[in-house]
Amino acid sequence: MISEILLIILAGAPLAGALIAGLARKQVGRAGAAAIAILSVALSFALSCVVFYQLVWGGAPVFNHNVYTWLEVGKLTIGIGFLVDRLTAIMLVTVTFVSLMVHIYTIGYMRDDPGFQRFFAYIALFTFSMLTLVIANNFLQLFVGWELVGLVSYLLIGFWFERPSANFAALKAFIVNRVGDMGFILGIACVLYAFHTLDYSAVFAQAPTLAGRTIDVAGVHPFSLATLICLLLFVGAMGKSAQVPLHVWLPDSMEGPTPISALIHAATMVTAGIFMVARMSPLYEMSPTALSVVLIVGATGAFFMGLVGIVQNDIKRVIAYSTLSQLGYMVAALGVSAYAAGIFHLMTHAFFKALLFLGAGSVIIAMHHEQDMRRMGGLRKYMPITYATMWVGTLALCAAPGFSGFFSKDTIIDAVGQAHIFGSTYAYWCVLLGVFVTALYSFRLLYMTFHGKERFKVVGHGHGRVEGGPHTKSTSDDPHHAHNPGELEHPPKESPWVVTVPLVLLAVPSVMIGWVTIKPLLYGDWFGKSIFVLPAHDVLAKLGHEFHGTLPMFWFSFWSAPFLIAFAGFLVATYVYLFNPAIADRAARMFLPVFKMLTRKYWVDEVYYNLFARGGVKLGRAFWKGGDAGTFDGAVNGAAFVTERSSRVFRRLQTGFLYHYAFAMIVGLILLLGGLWYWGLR
Amino acid sequence: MISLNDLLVLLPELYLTAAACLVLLFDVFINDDQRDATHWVGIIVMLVAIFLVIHGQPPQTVTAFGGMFVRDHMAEILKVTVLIATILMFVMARPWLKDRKLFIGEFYSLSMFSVLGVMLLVSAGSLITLYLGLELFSLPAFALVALNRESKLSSEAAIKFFVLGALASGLLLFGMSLIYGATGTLDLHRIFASVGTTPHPHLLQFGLVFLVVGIGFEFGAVPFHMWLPDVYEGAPTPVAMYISAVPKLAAVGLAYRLLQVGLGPLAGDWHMMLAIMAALSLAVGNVVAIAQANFKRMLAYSTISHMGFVFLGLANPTPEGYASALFYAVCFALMETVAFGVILALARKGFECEMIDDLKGLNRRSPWFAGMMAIAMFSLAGIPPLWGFAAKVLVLKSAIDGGMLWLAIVAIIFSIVGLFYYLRVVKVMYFDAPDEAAEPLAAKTDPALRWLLSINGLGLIAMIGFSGVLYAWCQAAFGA
Amino acid sequence: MSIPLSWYVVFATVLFCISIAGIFINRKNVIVLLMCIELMLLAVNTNFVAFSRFLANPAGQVFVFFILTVAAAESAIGLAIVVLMFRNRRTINVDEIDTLRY
Amino acid sequence: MTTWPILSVLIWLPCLGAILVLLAGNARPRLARWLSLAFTVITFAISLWMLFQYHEGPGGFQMQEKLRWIPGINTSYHLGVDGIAVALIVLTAFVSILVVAGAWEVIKDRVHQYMAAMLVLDGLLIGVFCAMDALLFYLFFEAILIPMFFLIGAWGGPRRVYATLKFFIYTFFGSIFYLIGLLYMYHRAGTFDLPTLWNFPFTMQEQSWLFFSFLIAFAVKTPMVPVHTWLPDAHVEAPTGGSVILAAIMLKVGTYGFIRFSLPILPDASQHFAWLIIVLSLIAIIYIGYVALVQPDMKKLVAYSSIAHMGFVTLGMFIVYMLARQLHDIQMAQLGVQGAVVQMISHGFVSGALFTCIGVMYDRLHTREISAYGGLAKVMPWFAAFWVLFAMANTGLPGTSGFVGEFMVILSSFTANPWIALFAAYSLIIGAGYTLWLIKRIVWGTAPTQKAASMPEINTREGLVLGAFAVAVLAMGVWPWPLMHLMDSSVAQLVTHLMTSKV
Repeated sequence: MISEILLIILAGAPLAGALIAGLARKQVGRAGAAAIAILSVALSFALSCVVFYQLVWGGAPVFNHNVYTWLEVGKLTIGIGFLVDRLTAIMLVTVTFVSLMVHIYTIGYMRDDPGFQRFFAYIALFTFSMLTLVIANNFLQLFVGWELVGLVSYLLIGFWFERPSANFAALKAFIVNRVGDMGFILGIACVLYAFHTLDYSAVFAQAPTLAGRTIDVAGVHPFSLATLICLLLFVGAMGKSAQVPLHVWLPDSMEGPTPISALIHAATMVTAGIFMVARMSPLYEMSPTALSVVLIVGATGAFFMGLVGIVQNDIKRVIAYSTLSQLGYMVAALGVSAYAAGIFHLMTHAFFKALLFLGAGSVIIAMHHEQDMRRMGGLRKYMPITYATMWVGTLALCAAPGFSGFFSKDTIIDAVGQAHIFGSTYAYWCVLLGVFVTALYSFRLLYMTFHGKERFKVVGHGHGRVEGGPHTKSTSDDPHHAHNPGELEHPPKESPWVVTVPLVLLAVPSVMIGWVTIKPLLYGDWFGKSIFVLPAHDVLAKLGHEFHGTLPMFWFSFWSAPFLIAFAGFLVATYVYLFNPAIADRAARMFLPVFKMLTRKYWVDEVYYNLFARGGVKLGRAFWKGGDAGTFDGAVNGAAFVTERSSRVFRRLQTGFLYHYAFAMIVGLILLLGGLWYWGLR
Repeated sequence: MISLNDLLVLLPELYLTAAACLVLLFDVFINDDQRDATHWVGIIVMLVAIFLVIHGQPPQTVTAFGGMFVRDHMAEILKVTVLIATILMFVMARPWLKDRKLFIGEFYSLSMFSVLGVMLLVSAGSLITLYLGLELFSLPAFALVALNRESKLSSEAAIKFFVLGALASGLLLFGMSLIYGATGTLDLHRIFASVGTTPHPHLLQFGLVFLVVGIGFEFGAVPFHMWLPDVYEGAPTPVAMYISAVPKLAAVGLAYRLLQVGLGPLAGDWHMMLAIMAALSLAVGNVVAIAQANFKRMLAYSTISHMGFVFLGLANPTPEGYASALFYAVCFALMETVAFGVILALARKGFECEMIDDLKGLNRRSPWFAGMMAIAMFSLAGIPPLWGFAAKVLVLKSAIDGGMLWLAIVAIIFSIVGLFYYLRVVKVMYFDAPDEAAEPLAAKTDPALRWLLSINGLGLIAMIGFSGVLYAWCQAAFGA
Repeated sequence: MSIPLSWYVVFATVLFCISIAGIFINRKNVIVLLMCIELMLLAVNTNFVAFSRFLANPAGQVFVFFILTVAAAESAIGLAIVVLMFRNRRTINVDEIDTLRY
Repeated sequence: MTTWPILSVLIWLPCLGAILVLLAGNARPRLARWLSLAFTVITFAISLWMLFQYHEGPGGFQMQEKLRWIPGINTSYHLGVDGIAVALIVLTAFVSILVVAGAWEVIKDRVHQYMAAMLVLDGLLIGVFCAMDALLFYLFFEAILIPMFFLIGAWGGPRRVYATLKFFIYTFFGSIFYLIGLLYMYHRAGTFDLPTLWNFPFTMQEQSWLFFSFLIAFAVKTPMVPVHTWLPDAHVEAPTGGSVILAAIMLKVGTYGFIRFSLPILPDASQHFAWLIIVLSLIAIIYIGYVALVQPDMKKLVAYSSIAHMGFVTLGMFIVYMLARQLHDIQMAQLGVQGAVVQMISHGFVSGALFTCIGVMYDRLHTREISAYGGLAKVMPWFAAFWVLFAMANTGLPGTSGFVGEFMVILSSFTANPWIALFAAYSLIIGAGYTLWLIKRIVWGTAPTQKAASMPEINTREGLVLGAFAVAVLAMGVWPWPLMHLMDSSVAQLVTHLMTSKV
């Protein structure tokens, strides 16, 4: 059975690891810190597997129990507790597994970094936060985890805190996430308003009562309560899962070390939003409007963010944009009530995207922290394992039949195709064309990195700079370079086993996982009560009728639209980037406006920066100088000044002459007499 | 006919008269280096007077000489306070006088006669005794102001004080004559009785105005305040201390006797006049004080503003009103003694510590006196937990009860202005660095002075706790 | 035929006004101030006497005696101060007594 | 119930300590330090004892003491505490210890006077929270100014005189109208005893006038926009300890006044003018947030953020009426008041900690200019960790105390009106904006100067002080339940009292 203590250990182990690795640095030392962190995460991975087993085959009931009371006001109590059902379980396993891989990988990647221990402390802490988020049984705890992962993400993006760009990216990420969180907390408040409780089970139980309930938001016309809740919560999801228009922080988050990009900004944290919406399915099902919004937002991201990926040259940024587009797919799935599909893609994506990132990281190590693909090429002969695994990841990402991505993504596309809610047509085209784009940028990355001629040259040990460490981390926008661009001190070589083993371990599920899980996950009633879909919206059920096992799906896919489009993308990429690179530049020149638009990411960053960052500072100055210093303080000091002056004036009345004094008295006398005569006489 | 118990009722005054004359004589027969004897004798005389006043006090009001002399609780409280203030002055003045070769017997006898005048004044039952008390108080005061014969300023202050004082008493007398004409009697109670029946009400009201002017002068309320700053600045510091404390107490008695006991039925007329004078005093006093560089002069203006507060109490012609006014006057007198006491303690031969800047960095030179001065300043500003706060609350309360909310608001608004110059003194003492020239002082001060000053200063804190008791007395004094 | 009370009162008031006017109009000599003060007291005395006569009440006349006495003492003190001042500043000119001001 | 007058002891013991410390004199600073530390610790111990003596269940006012003070005007020395007061008293005693410890060797000049002032403040502040007599409350309320005046003026920065005079006169300006209000209440009700006043039926018009006379005082103390400008100046010039006390405790006095006076005595006027307070609070949250964003001076920045956070307190207190009276949602009303009080306590810890941090930096570089610092994470890693923690608490990150109050207030205000909640929740963004931008500039990055790069790491004493703050912040964030349980019944009683109209 699943016991409370087991779950506490499951969630607490990484926290303990983090605290030890972070606070007891001196005592445990570098190796010790790594060991502790890894062990703690391994422990919670093992426990997660136990929980998973218990739920799926052990026939354990859903575990829902409060550990302690966090808030108590009158009759309202909010606790910290655990809700473990199959949805949670699958998240637990995915999170802890990827996290474990990344931990191991980190040993190699951060080998020479002075912040080694701090890094382990952070990622262990992240694992803890993610687990609190996943196993929450009420909105408060969800929000707690939600914000904590944001905090760790902030700390890790700014991990190399001496790099201005990293600090900027970290700040940006946190603020943008806060925009989402603002919506999220309002959503929670709305839930409390609607149900007078924040407990999942209680809320979901009452969810049907939402039908027809309205709230005066604008004060003029009533607004559907369900829609309001769902939209507000979704704003949170948009922030965390980097949906348009709150996506701007994710590409910049690549300033963080690569393992982080893999763990937080590809596999786990960014998928929190998807998890949340799936978790809230009972609420979302009450509001078609909200679902349409979700669908459109997701689909938009899926296509347009992918486009940007095509023109990026920083290897990590390409993958970042592909992450944006994949998140778009998941959200689109949610939009058409195919929550299971969304979660399914979340899981597969977690594996292959982590794989891709770690692969990219491996490349970056080999290139001595050079991330610009224009200075790579032809690496396949230097690092075969990385090369192979990257192929696997790419194929999975492009939904090549048989690979995990194929199952999840094609399902999503079909599901969107089946949907009949507002915006589904637009969404269908987006996700469909997205496939082409995906193939295009994925293979572009592959070719530019591993194929073609080497665009770097190896110079002797000219510069005595040590590798690794924050000083030699260099990106295209990083001022202090270790060496001139495109020059290496010695030829790139395959990364150590701590790096490659995780790659291989991740490659396996990237290939396999689809075959084994699609049927139960999507078409069996695997999630049970944890995901609720109205029969009217249940597109997966429709697909379920056409689904006759994985092999048929595999065969049929070769004639399906998605595959053909993807194949087209593959061909184009191959031709352009492998055989005839010149075309790319010519195309760029030909469609200059489009090209410019893509390289500048639709100018969203510029607009936000000038509007909110700069504008905010300007506004603040105006308020400060004009409002505080000018008006309020001006009034105060002005009053003081006037008093001072009048004092100087009135003291002159005391002339010092006797007759004036006497005169004053007489005047006073006369005034009193006059006053008496005027008022008093009767 | 004069009976013996008439004299008994009058005992403290009679005793003080005799004692004053004896001290005068006694002083003639000793030479200068024995003058301390006069000093201590004077103090003992005062203490005995206090004893007589309190001990002989009958439970209820008694009168003597056909009602010309009244002995009631209000008179008792005022007399005791005046005597205490005078003792404080004696003790604190001694080193100062010595330094300036002014340590002479006249100082003591004059003060005693002046105090005698106050005692007579506050328990006057008829216009005659009232007038005599007033003059008996002020004539020695004129002389005291001119005590320092070498000083130009003193003589100037004296002449101004004298002329204006004479003018004021003249106006008062004129008012009295009119009232006498209107009512045909000099006895305050009879006046009270016959106000309603007088054939010439207008004559009465005119007289009232003149009386109010006279009272206003005694208080130093605007616009009859002009003498106050000059006298404070010009007079010898101990005398300034006396002038700041005693006349105000006398004036409360004067006001009560004339306005309530005598012309109570006309309250409708005079309480408005007092209110106007109160507002003016608060405004002028507080505002002008800000610009002052001379500490004594600043205190003078602050006194003017405080008289405004006293009027706040008087302007509510009920026992509570008079009680609060009396409370305020007593409290104020004892706050002033502290403020002046510190000045006296710091003054040296050839160094009148009377400019505000003379107090620079006092905290570093003698923290104790700085503390005392700070207490006095905060108390004058009416900041809790100091005595001045209780007094302020009481007068404001009685003003509000008297339906004079507007006056209360005027008062507090100007008390905000007033806060500024009190704080400036504290600032100079605590936040400014002392001048190199200034030597540490605490060592050389006269122990008696230091002790009395300390008791007086700490009393300002302690009294917040005993305000209830004192206020109960004051209420009893007016039969509330 | 006798003079009515009002005449006395008006007369006294006029005297009084003159004396007051003298106090704040005169800018020359302090002695004049003393005289004005005396005059003022005399005006008051006139009042008292007149009233006491017409009210057939002796108290007013008693008061007058006191006032006269006090007036004497007052002028004595006043003159003393004037002398003192003359000793100190060699002048008793009212115009020049403005060291203490503001 | 205790047999001995525990509250009086709490008030007067520190004052006694102050006298002893003064007697220790300028010559013996060590003695002064240890004495004051001892007295603050004892006071804290007694306050804990009081905490355990207090019975949450019944709530209400306990450990009452009553002595005659000025019978003539029917005012008495009446003390008593309810859950809210208990919490605030413990907070006061706790912070006082840290302040004394924080000033240990930082204050070198006139140590005895500094410590004495601190002790007096400690006692008077506790007095404010104990007073159950209006005039007594006013006495403590205003007496606080005197020691604070000296603290800022004597140990402050270059413009200290301006700052301290401004602080004193500004606050006095507010409280004097409040005094008139009190006297008017006496004029009507004939007593200063709070329980009587709470139930005295003032007419609507009276309530309105009284409401504003109180509002001036409490708004200045809190401080609320637009009468807040004294605070940044006072903070910038005050010594570290002064800032800590000022931010952590003294600001709470104003909002506590709302709880004790405006809300229960003038429920109808408060309801009628609630919109005004709510608007001002929202302005404080947003407008001040933007002002804080651009401050070049760390202390000013934190001072402004304090104003913004106090906006939540006033907001939580005054949405009560919409909830309790218009929507009849007692639950949410309680949530709002609770949130307000929790926010008071939490802000006490957080702002205190932040000012201590700034003080630590000031001791090393003697400037508060943000631009003078940078790269703390490399120079003083432990200190940087504290900085980040408290900054996160300031932005209201879950798991820290800063989150709890804001969360509760936002939740309850949504029920009152979604728009209010929207504007309040904006502080999630702007708060993160100014705090993390500060962090970005001073903790991350690289040290601008050699001096900034060679600052010594915090010593044990500083570590302990900051650690104590950190423990408080985290404990309250992770498990706020005990605090809420302590106040629950008192808040419930307050809300039920507010439900009934007086007119």
